[in-house]
Amino acid sequence: MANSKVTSMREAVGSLVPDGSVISIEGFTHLICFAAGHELIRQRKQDLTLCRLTPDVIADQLAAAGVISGLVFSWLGNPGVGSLHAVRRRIEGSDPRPIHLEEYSHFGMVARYTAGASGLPFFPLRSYRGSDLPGANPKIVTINDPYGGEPVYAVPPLNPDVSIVHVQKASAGGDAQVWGIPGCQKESAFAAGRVIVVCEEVVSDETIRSDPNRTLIPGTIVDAVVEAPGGCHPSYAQGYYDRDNPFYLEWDAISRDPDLLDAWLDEWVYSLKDHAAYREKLGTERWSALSAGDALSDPVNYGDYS
Amino acid sequence: MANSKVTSMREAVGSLVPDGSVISIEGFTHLICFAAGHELIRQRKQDLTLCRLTPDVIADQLAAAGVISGLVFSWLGNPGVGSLHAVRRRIEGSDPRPIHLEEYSHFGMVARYTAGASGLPFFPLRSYRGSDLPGANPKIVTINDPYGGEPVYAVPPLNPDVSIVHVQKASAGGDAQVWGIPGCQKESAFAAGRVIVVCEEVVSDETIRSDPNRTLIPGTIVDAVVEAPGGCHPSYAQGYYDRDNPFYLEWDAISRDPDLLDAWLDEWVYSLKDHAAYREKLGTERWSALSAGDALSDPVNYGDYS
Amino acid sequence: MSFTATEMMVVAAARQLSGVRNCFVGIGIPNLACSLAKRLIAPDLELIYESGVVGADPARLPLSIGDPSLVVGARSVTSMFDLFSFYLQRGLIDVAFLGAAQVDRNGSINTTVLGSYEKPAVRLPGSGGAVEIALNADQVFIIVNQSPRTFVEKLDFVTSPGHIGYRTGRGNGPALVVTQMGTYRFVSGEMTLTSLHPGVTREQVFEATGWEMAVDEDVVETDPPRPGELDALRHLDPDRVYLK
Amino acid sequence: MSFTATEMMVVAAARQLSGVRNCFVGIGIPNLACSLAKRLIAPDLELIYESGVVGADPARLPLSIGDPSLVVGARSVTSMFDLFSFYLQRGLIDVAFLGAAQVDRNGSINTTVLGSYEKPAVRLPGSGGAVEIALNADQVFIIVNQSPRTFVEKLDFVTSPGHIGYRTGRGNGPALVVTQMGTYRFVSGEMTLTSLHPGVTREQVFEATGWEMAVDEDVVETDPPRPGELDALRHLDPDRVYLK
Repeated sequence: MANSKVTSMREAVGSLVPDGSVISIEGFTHLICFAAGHELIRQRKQDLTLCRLTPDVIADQLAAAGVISGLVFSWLGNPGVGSLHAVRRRIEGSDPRPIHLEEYSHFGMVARYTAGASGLPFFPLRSYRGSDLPGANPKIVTINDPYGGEPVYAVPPLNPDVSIVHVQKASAGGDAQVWGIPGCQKESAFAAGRVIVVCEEVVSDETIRSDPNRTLIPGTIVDAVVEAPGGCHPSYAQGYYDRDNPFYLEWDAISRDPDLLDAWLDEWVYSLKDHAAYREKLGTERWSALSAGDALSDPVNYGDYS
Repeated sequence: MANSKVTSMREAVGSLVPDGSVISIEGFTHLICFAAGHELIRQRKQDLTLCRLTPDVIADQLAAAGVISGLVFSWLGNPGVGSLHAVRRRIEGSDPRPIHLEEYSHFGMVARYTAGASGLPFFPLRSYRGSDLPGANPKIVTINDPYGGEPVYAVPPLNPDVSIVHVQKASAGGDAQVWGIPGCQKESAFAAGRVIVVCEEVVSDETIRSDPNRTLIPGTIVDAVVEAPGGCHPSYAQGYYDRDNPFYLEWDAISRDPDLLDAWLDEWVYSLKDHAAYREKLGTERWSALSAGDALSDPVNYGDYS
Repeated sequence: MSFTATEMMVVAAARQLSGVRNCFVGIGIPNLACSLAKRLIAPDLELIYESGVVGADPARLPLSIGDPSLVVGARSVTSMFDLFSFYLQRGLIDVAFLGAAQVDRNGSINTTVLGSYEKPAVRLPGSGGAVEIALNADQVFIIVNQSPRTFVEKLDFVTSPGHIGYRTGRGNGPALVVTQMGTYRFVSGEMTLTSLHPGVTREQVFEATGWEMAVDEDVVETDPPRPGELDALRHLDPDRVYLK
Repeated sequence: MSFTATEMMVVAAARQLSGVRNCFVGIGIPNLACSLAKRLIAPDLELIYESGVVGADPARLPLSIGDPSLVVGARSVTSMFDLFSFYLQRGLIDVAFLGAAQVDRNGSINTTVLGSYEKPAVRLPGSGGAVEIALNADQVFIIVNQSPRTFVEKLDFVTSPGHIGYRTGRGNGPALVVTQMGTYRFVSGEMTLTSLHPGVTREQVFEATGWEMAVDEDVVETDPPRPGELDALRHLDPDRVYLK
């Protein structure tokens, strides 16, 4: 079928994410591609703008490592725990240097990706009226209802240079299937100029094509496929492993102390050659504590119409 | 789980579709609910407006039976065959009476449902510039880009009183799963004031909940569930039966002659008490010619996180 | 049977969900309140999460709004575009829970910054979905710990508007506030004390409020949690993750 | 090896797909042309249907754009919203095929009515997706049977605009017209004869055109279908459903 796009994370990130790029790494609590985030740090990328609804621990790590100089976002924190201390140091104290913020709401961000993915110059939404957000971000504007109703708000398209999307299964050609929480992985991929698909496992075309409705992103728009099992840790991949909630708690203490954070980056990113080494370093005990049991979907019949 | 909404087609159509209603029966070549169309005819409904991207044989039957007085549509014909002669007689000759047309393009119709399903006062699209369609339909308007780009077009929300949606599997509570071509079944359902789900088979909550990403329409918005196996004939249900292409060819001759058409309605609709009788009358030979073989989707693992 | 202030908050919130169908749930106390109500008084309550999960039936206490246990056995799991478009903007959400770092007398909420936006003393998480929830859910329930720092005369930043008149959304705005001290409703747009939790005095409420709190003439004492409520609640959070 | 005018049309269209990636396919002749090209000269050609099927690989001749055989084994099957938004409007479609009841010298197309819109002599199907396809696909290939009734000086109704200047779409408009008589390209927006099928004369083309057809100075004779092309084509439509 399609020619293989399978490559290493080093090669994909190295060749497709030049310094200064605007990138999106989505995944709403689910399928957050830490493996790509760590490779961006390892390659000491500079001046990236990260588009992401929920910059969480991955953003704290990228901010601390000096990889990102800007955030386009709607919720900033360590979910269920508290703050991103490295990001807050940069915002509140320009420590070690400032970080540029472009702030929306969740639906504002989703609407921006959707406009970008749809070739639309704007996307309308029922939000923002009475909020101080439009005052803080002039890109959030009002738009008249051409049918004479009250005005609504609009946001502009968001078209990242590169979108890095973690999925459960992908073919060598880049057809990507996701189940569980899809977030806005699809919209961020179609909106992007280039797409890197990172998957838990590369599967055959036959597996993908046995259930074409499950394909969230077609290889048609994919530039590289990277197999990185466990690549979402400490977030999770539905059916593959659980969210490592203790890690999010541990991160709070690490992130509060710049020295601890630098030491963590040295131990867990810079000194490891790739994500396979990170996975191994985490150890079988931690992974078995995160293992997901089995709950298979009932198959459906597409029929044989040959 | 949810209380059962399962009822008969007679009851669902009788209680939820008063004369004068604006209804949608979608399904793009796939999952066209002829069973509901025939029940509307059998109950001699009056003055309905049918919203449907592709009014095809079902619209010809509803037009000939005098059930519909208007169409909101984007493509009007007998796919792969030619014309809808009963509809054309009403348009070209007001024979036996005129029919009101409100005409869009496919994406214009999809955008109307999407606006209606999203509580938006309009939906923007890149279409219509240079076409005579906006001149023929004043509801298609231009809208300025608030960011200063060139204007695009917009269409208003479409919110049918009732949407009748055929699906493959539904639970008694109305959770509906579809695979194969989804068309705009989801958008038309969320846009509607009331929703009738017609399914090939009622399945257990467990089957639905084993694959929640497959649920196209949640019982949350469903008013009635009708089990009508074979209810899409002569269109098809992916994995259940094939499209009856010979019927579409036969229909051309029937539809050209008002007397033949009336005789067909008598024989296949009025004189049958329900769709089960229609299914039986078609006969095992015809059904076996339409039988779909097996091609099962590979299951996916949602994991056990208890 | 003794109980904590947090347990009282959860129970007080849960009781307000009787008869509610579609509820937009947040993690923590709102999740506990909804789960408790579903078990005791609102079996048809539909738990909907901004992560895209509809009709969740979690087998364990979810620790995030995207917890994998919310997905398994759910009625439907959808994209965020569909959830915010077809559920929230469409007007399907009857009740939505919001938290707050600051809340004012009109139920407007700040979750963005303390201090100025450009140079904040404390950078808070921001809106998330809160602003569209506040404008589109039929009713908003606010769960917040009450103190002079949270109940303020003037917000540092209006993230999600309360009863400040005309809005593009289709919702009716804040309907209820539950704190560790009492419950409040809105009378012509102004937060009004309607019940005091056991052992709490009006004076304590006034001291914990940054403006002159209105008091309903029929203000009552909140019924303390009943044993059945406490048992069910503690069963939902056996490790007392949220029931601190 | 003898061949029909329809076979010549299909082969002439298929040859133009060399190097093309994403093709928006119609049923009938366009489907045959794309399937033929995929087998012979464009193995990476991606067949995309407005029904939402992406990367189809049908095991039989599809008789509708929603044929179930298009779905089985496809790369992706998606909603019409996603297809028109994320593929067509996004600008992913390299070539799209359109048919026509009437076409004019600029490649504008009428598929709506013959006669007036309000009181048509003949009501045609209408746009379907044609108007957005015409405006958003990078190139449009028009397949039509040529006669004075179809090649007209003035359309009764402009359903899908051709080269009439500025458009909201991102496409470049009609690039090619293939009829049973010849193939045409657009020179500064005007349809221009570039090749005559075997046995067809310029005079016959002029008689079959409702305006004064421009002729390319390098007009050639179309290469007749090669045996390999005809064998593959007839294998695709063994019952000659479309190869009448």
